[in-house]
Amino acid sequence: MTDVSEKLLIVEDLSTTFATAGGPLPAVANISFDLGRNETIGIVGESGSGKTVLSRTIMGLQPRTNVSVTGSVLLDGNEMVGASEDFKRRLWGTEVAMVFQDPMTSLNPVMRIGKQIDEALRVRLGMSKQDAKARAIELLELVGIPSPVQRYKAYPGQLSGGMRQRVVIAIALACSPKLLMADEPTTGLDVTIQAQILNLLDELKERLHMSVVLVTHDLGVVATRTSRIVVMYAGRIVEIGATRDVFANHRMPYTRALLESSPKVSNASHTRLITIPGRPPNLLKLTQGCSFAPRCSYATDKCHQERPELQAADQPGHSFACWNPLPTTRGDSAT
Amino acid sequence: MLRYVIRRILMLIGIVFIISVGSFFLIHLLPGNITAVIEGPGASPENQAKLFKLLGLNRPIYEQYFVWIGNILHGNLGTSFISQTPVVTTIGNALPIDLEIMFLSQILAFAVAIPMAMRSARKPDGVIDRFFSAGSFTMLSVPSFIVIILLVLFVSIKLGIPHTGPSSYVSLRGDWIGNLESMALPAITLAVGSFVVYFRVLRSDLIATLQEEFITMARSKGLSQRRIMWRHAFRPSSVALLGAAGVNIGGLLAGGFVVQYLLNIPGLGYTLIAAINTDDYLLVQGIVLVVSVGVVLINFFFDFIINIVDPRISRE
Amino acid sequence: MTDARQPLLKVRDLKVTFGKGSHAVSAVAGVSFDVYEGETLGLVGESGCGKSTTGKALMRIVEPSSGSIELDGADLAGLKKGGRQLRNIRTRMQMIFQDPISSLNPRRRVKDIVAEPLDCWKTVTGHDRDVLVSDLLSKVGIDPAVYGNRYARQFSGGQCQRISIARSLAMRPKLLICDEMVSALDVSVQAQILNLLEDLKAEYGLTLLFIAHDLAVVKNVSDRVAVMYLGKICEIGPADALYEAPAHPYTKFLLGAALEADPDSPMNAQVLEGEPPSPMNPPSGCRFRTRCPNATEKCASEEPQPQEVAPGHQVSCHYPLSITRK
Amino acid sequence: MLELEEMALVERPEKKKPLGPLFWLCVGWIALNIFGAIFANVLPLQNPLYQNYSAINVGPSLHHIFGTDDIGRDIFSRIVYGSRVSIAVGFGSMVIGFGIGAPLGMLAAYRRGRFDTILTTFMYILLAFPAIIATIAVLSFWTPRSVFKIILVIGLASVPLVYRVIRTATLSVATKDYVIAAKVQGAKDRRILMKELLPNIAPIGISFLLIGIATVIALEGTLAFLGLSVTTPTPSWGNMINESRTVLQQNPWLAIFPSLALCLFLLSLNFIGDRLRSHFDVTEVKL
Repeated sequence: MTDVSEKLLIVEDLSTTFATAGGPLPAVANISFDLGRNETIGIVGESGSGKTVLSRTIMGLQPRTNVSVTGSVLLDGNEMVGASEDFKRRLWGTEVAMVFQDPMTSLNPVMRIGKQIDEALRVRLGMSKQDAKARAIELLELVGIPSPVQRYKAYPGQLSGGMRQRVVIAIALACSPKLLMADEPTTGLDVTIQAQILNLLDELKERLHMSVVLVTHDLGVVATRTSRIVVMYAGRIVEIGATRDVFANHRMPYTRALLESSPKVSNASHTRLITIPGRPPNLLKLTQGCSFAPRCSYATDKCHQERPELQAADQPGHSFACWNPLPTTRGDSAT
Repeated sequence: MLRYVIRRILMLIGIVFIISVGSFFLIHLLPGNITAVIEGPGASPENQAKLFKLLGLNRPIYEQYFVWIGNILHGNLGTSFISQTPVVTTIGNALPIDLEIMFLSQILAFAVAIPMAMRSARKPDGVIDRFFSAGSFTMLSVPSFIVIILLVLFVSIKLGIPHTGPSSYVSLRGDWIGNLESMALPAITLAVGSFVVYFRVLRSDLIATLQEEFITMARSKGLSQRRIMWRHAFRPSSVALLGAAGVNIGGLLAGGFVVQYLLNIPGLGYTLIAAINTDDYLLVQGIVLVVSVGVVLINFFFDFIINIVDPRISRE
Repeated sequence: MTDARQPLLKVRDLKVTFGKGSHAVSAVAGVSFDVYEGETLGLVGESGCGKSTTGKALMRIVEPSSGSIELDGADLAGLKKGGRQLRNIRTRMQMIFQDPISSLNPRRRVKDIVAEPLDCWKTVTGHDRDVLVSDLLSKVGIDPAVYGNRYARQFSGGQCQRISIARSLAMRPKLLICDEMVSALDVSVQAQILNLLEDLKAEYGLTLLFIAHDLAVVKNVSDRVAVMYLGKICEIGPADALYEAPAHPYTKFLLGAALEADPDSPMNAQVLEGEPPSPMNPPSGCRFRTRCPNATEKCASEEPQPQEVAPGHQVSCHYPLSITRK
Repeated sequence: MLELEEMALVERPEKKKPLGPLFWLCVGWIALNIFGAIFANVLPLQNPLYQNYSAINVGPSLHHIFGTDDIGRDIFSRIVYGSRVSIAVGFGSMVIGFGIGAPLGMLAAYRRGRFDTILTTFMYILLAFPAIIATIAVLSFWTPRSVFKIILVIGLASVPLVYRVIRTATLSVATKDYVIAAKVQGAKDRRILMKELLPNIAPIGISFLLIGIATVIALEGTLAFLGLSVTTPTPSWGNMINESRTVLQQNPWLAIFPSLALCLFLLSLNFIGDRLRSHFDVTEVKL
């Protein structure tokens, strides 16, 4: 029990497969990682990489039908995989909560925001109506909403995107969860608002002593705000390690491609971007080999035939899945 | 919100005006000598002259309209030349029966449709959903006049339950159990037609709503399925349901007429058909006017409810 | 040096107002700029700043309420809506939209989509048309033999955007307006499309107006950049100079908030507080003053006019930041 | 769900549900009915008006496969002839409704502006007017009733409804970027209407058309039942059911067979409409 409590979250060999008309779709395959207390981990991938499905599977929020989950998710000692909805419901909100991608759709449009915060407090914590309201206003203040008493009565439609995302965060924090899953929390927001929200999440994490899983497609979001990152491609982890190691000493060609193909403010104008050809694979038609092989310039026959497992890199905690990894000592081309 | 209500009320006044014009001209659509047509063959010349004066047929048509509408605003819809009773009295006797049927049928329809739609939406395309959907689909294709015939055939003829057959209407004033019995078949018939519409509309909206992110959000708060369904999914899904109810109640009238006609229940529908068959045009005109305005008011009422249920609508 | 060239597009005091009376929203509140032949002008700003509306007003997709738009000396703003002259001018300027999927009719074949302008104008018909369409499709990296007969709904976002580009090039336009054309795409696909755009720009001699919210993307493709805030341009200048030494406080905050994919980049030391005011009721004087740390009474009473702080670098601010180059 | 789609996405798959054998069975049934209605004169049917007093209220037999009614007329042959009225009214009034409502709806949604505002306000006022009451009222005054008059009245009454459905459908298409893109290419309005809008509205239109036909046929039945449709002795399904109710106890066949014919026809139409809608992946249009 003691060694379990050191880590807040332990994910072991987690796979999520959807049954679709086109056959089984392995959205998430053989994922293992863990997360310490008060730590922030980033999960990075493009659309279709399985990062959103992964975050929902960890919470046990996957759809109820046509899906099979194997492996193990230990959340503060509680096994989430295969647990009943009732069991998971007791953990949702108090152990783990989620901030969703699109604040336009994640709030109930016909319910006053105050009520949406109250609800969790009253149902889960058994607070009285007055206490819940007072606490809800406190929470609104905590997430930086101006004049919270008036906003308590507002409908989501009366708030801007940034404000709504703050409300979503307030709801997630209502029952003081130990783990916050943030699924692309700033994707739909403007840069200046994005900076506000990310700073807010950082601050709250320290203040409330939470752990955070930050899921995003944007390497910029995770670069300075996580201690470790997981890079996903086609439902699998292709590289994992301390953020600095992954950025500076990445070994997997996909990680490099991701870094180099994103334009940078510091680039001179008309800098030619380095691209990877093609698109992410169809998960219904995966081959035996490495999923990235068809787009990889280093791919050999072996890559096409045999899937690489994660192997340790030089730095502790840093591993990658590649048969032909990039050399360790390279120039400072990463930044 | 206030702006919205004012706009709707202005529109309502416009619609009622158009309805009144429409009903007014119904009389003037009649071919030939209007007074003769209205009073039927063999009407006495003095009666014809009386009607001529009443309708003010010697004056310009717009003046005739204003005289007519003025009378109506004073509660005078004219006096039937067939039964010699004021039209208002006849309508006043018949209307409560319609309201009772409507009320019973809607309670019944909602009481069945809402839980069924929720059950269906929980697992779309599951066994229960397929069964419910197929059933509602079949019922959609059975017009109310067939439903009532089948019900009469089985309930009153085969089972012999009292007060359910034709011409066995019991007034509410006398014996309320008998009244309820005589209202059962009409209410069930109209409920069947309404239920199909409500079930289908609510089911498809609930399915869509349950896929929304805010439902996942509600789940992630640790709320129970029941609570999510009633507190989070039902209200945003009920806008189309209420809209359908508003429209449907208007549409039900035709079905209501059929049922009353078949069972000889002296509601507005029965009275209207009887009036048509006896060429009692003033009564027809009065009923058309009253029912049309009633339908418009019902629609207005439901629109108003929709605005309370979904604050997004009036904000747009 | 840019001044020596001819402006291809000259926009003066463009205004777009939606709604009437007390509900009027001035989405674009007087915007002036030039786009020179062969260059790329980036138009950047946050949502609601009016950058997309500006692009659409140039195409007359939304109607400008006042101002002039001159393309190659011909005024567009005055042309009759829906008239032949306006339709004609659209062969010389084209637009690519944000949502790649919704910009293609799902029930038409790719070949017909690309050929749409040709079929409208009957400039190239019959066999020549098919050859030209195949050529355009190959140019944007879509194999016409394999994909030409497929329906648009079968393609992914990146492919749809390629098809959109092919369609926009069919009439060989001079000016291409790109409205957030890569913001819906994944990074790896985005890079492909941006490179493709640069290649085609060179090959077809295009002039681009590149509208986007992503500062890094804009920097990578633009020669000059204009920054918009609440319906007005607050700063315009050469891309490298403007990014290196922003003269307008808003630009500085915007750049400060942009995230770099680099663990060593400084955390946003100074974050812009609050949110933009509503365009229904914009602040008096300088529109940025309500959020600006340097604002004084002058900013409230007097609207700053564009002033030149360096060659080709204009800023609308009473107190421009000093632009001492690093 | 979107995420799932993206994962399986190299070519976005054609995710159409197959139409299935039941769909084709319904199409066949409708076709058979229409065939019967058109060729009733030529087919070897008994005279639907011939009163055979030696066979009154007989049940189904070899000679009269559906039996006879209370004055000895052959029920089967009356049902086949009766379908003429139902089908003519159903299709005819929808031709009028769509002929007027659909172009107006498309144009209003595409043009917007004052044209749209005025037309839509007008149509919404008409919609608020209870069409059924109006239909009953007009038909009760406008004698003698004929199929043509019924088609005209119901057709006109359906215009606002068709207008609303088509306008809503067009509106959702007309604001799509590809329509703006076509404008930007220099396409003329007519070209945009025909090439960009029509193909995307047609699926909604067709399924609504079928469901509309079914509704109108049921309405005609109701009118006939109230004695407001074509005058007897011309058979129509509604007339026959109306006539049957006086002899419900002696001869239930007289009620059952026309009811069955009507319900099966309606069921088939509704089913085809519904399947087409899901086939074209059109979200449910509120009718």
